[in-house]
Amino acid sequence: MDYPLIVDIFFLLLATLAVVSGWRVFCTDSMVRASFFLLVSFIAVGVIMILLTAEYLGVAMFFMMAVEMMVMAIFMVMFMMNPAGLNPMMMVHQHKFSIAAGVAIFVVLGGVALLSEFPDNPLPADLDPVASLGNELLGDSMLIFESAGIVLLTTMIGVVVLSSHRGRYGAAEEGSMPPGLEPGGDPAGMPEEGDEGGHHHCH
Amino acid sequence: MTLATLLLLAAALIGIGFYGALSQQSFVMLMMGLELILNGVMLAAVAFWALSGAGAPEGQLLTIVVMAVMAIEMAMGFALVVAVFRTKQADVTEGITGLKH
Amino acid sequence: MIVNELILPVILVTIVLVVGAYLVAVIDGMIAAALGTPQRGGAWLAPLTQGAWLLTQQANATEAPDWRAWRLAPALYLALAATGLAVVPFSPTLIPTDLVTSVVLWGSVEALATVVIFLHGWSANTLLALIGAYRYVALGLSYILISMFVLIGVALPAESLQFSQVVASQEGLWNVIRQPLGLPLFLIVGLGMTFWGPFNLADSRDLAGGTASTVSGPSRLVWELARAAMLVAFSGVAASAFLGGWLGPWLPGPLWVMLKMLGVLAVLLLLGRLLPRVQPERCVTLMWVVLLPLSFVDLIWAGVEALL
Amino acid sequence: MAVSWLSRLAAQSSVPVFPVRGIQGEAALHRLTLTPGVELVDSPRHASILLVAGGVPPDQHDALRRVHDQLPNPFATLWYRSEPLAELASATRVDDPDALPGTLMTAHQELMRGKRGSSPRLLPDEPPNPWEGLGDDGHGGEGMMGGVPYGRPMAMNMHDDIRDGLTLDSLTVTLGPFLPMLPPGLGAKVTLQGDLVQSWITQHAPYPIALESVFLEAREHPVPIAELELARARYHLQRLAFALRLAGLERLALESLRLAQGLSPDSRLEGLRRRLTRCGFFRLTTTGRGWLDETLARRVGGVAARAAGLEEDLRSQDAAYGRLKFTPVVQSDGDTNARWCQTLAEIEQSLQLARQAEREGLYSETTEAIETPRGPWGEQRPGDASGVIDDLLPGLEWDEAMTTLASLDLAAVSEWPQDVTQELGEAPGDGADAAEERRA
Amino acid sequence: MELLTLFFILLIAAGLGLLIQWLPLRRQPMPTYPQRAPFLGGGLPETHAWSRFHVRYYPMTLLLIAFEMEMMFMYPWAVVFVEQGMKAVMEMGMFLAILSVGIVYGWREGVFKWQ
Repeated sequence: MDYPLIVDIFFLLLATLAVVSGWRVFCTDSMVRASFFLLVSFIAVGVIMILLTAEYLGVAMFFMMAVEMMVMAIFMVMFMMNPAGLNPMMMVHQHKFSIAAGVAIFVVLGGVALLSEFPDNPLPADLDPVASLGNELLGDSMLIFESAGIVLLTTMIGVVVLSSHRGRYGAAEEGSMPPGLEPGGDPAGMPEEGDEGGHHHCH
Repeated sequence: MTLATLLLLAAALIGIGFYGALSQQSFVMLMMGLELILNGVMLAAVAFWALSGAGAPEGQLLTIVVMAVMAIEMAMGFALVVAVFRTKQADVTEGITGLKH
Repeated sequence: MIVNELILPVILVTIVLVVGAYLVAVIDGMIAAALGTPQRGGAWLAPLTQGAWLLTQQANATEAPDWRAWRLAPALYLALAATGLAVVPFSPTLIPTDLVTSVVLWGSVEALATVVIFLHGWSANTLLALIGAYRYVALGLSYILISMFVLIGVALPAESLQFSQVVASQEGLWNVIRQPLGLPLFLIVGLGMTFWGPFNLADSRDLAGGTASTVSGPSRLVWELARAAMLVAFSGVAASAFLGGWLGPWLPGPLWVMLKMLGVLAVLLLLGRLLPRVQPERCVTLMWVVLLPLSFVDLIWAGVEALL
Repeated sequence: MAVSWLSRLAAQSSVPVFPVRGIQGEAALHRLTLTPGVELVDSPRHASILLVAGGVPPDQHDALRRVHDQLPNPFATLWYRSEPLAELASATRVDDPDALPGTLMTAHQELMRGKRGSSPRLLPDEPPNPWEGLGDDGHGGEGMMGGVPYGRPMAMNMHDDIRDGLTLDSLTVTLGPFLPMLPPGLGAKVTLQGDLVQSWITQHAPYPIALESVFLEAREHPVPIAELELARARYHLQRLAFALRLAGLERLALESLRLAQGLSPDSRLEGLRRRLTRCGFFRLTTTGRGWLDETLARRVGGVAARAAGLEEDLRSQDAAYGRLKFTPVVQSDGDTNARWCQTLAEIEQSLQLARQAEREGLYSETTEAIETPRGPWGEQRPGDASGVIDDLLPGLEWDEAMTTLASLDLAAVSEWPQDVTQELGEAPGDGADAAEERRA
Repeated sequence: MELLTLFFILLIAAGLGLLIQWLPLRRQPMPTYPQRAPFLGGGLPETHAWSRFHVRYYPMTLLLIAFEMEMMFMYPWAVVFVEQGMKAVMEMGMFLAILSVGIVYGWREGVFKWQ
């Protein structure tokens, strides 16, 4: 399938952007910058997807990754020493080996990409990618769709159990307290369970 | 923009991702590497779908599934980091390996 | 062809963005005056003099800011507002960016806005701005789901994720009547996106201006401009998703869109002046426990209505 | 050319003023809030004029210098009933409240037109700590967390977290005494983890507040109860206005101030109260946090005590109030919400007492013990109670802490009365204001 | 074509935003250190504000990622909703049920509270 020249130019720019920002992720000191460099890399790939007429996936990539990288940034800052990179630092191990492994993988995969013959079957012109995806989700791949829902529910519960210290079954060593305190009982301002809407107004 | 160049870009992203995943000491940075690998995988899947698979819907589906894997990996990963940090006050990969024993 | 598809839309979006942002300031000033804020000079001149003052003021710095991110954040917020406005169809033919998935693109603008606002507060490296940034993220990550449900609701009868189709599907009856819960929920999203009025968690008074507390001069001008521009973009999207966009008798399509945008803007600005700031923790609970289930109801309503 | 055109336009903008609230400067600021063309801003970066309203004790001059230097160029300073800093001896000083808005506007215009130079920087241009070129990386120290990059040390985890088990970095800062959301003069050393207050150590008590002279006269001889009660209502309305402004309810804050300004026995609070309830102030903004137990509530006294259920009001000892069938209103919860409910109830009660007392021409009878709006004045004046917040604020989120602080009245009562001329003088902008409104 | 339009619009808006900031700043000297100090009402910070910031709502963000993923499936579903009829309605029921269970569970565990 042939693309007009302008598409090729944009592809080249975006590819450079994706690779450079992907690489910058691992050589910037600021964790926030690192997360958002990764976001830029994702956005560049998303635009390439749109150029490939995968309009839904490309745009979905934006919002998925914007949210994920926002969360990523939050957690990076939370758990990394020196999160803003005020002091220069290098937190790597097996550096040489990793570089070699990275290059090797690139060479192997790149070689496969260049050398092997793939069938040339471009998209049918009348295909509506979004509708075709929707029909697939409700048709043949219903099972994947359904199981994804269940898996995600499990994830939600797992995430809550793991991360929230206020679970019903035991809690972290410090700062934990059983739910259901009497309202207004704690001057330290510990959150109370179920104090929604139960507020006193004056009339 | 041909299939070969697209796959080359995907390979580059995967390569960088592998470098990151192997070299970073911190667990959260390691996850960045994984994300970058999956980024490359998604690009390759879409490229195949658009240029080689004649628009078979499975191509798009594969991308969505990869994205879902990514989201689950991230959510569970961070939840684990929180849990580990709570007990050990540490965030590096060694901390996680300690948890297994 | 180039003129019709490229130059005209670009000029249109730029003008609507700038004039719209100015009108936001004017309308807000008028509403404030009507509600009793003492004002000197006309509401029409006030935004211009304020802008001129900001341009002459020195731009502040902090001890060790993330310079690039700090200067980039307001510009990117403005760019996001422009993207948001670009998906608004002004008439069946005059659509700056008629992407097949423009509804999803607007969703991404919302998600990216959170990133940019966070960046604005984070990169200043001062306490109050930092608290504002983090507090905003709590809000930003809460409203996004509501917005998605509400917009999927309008996509159901249109059988498309394209705003032009969404508008076309309202030929018989506007979505604001067909899905009565949709617009109120969406307006809340709009207030959240621009941290306006009750959802001003980022730049609030109790943080001495929050993310904007350390910026001054031209940077602050761009930030406030972008905020107003985002309100304009939002009102454009609300007008096409719920108020039938270009549809309407007598007047030409683009004029109808702009009138409806003005209406949405006036409502938003009035709400912003009438409601108190919501306490952050309560805000998150409100979003997830009250408004999100309401948006489920909206979606079910829209689904049943679309099938009947 | 273009620049001069720009500055001419800028000169016409409303005057952005950052107020430093000194001793007894509040009254002037209340009037400025109602003056058209003056905008009181929250951050010095958003201002072109630094207005020091009221005196600043010498030990806080350093803090004042720091705030002074944080305004971006060009800016001017204006001293209202306050002695300018020694370095700024030539700075403009105003003592007449009526001249204040005009002087502010002239200063802003002159500044924009270039007729007045920017105020000089007072502090030396030096980083907080020397750092450049020191240490391994030239960042002032060794290791990842060491040193003073850009002149300041890095944040570390110093305190265990008080809510969940994650101990992350805590930030320790000194706040105030001129932070706009704190009571004037309150300074504290605060440790935060995230947006949660971990510890709060009050370092400077808030400035003593000056009551209206009628309260001081009531200590000496009987005064008309109507006057006393109106002054009380006015005091509470002004406090309410501050909290409403903090909550982003500019409109109701102004309404409250206007009500205070034109207060008479015939004034009614119902409209304001209805609007407050309808807009959700009690549901969305104030919280059930900031709870005072009996001992703490007694230490604060006044509204806070009665909001916590203590039926303590010296007015019930006065026979004249007895004739008005006065019984104190109380709430039971003692939290932020209850304090505002109590404040509203007391304003209403005061207005009602004022109406009755005016009709019957009653004078207060007891002079040994009077109830000031701040609290009971028996043997001694209500004293500073800011120590209470050291126990109260830890564990609260920043917004909750600020809302709680606004609901508490902690300052001591000054021995001097408020300046009378200032309070009774006509607001300069009132007539012009209405005309402007009509035009807009 | 619409992408090109979008690109130009983006370019103009971002360029405008940067230009307004950059033009007046060219000649401006760096503000003094005291001016650059964080505003704390005359107080001073002991350290940089950048730190391991204790985010109090982190379980909510993780819950959101899972939710967001579900939304990913919802968009294509919306396009074929009318076409598929009852099947799509059942799908919607399942989705909303899962999400509601997630919300209710999260609420019970206090996920939406500041930790």
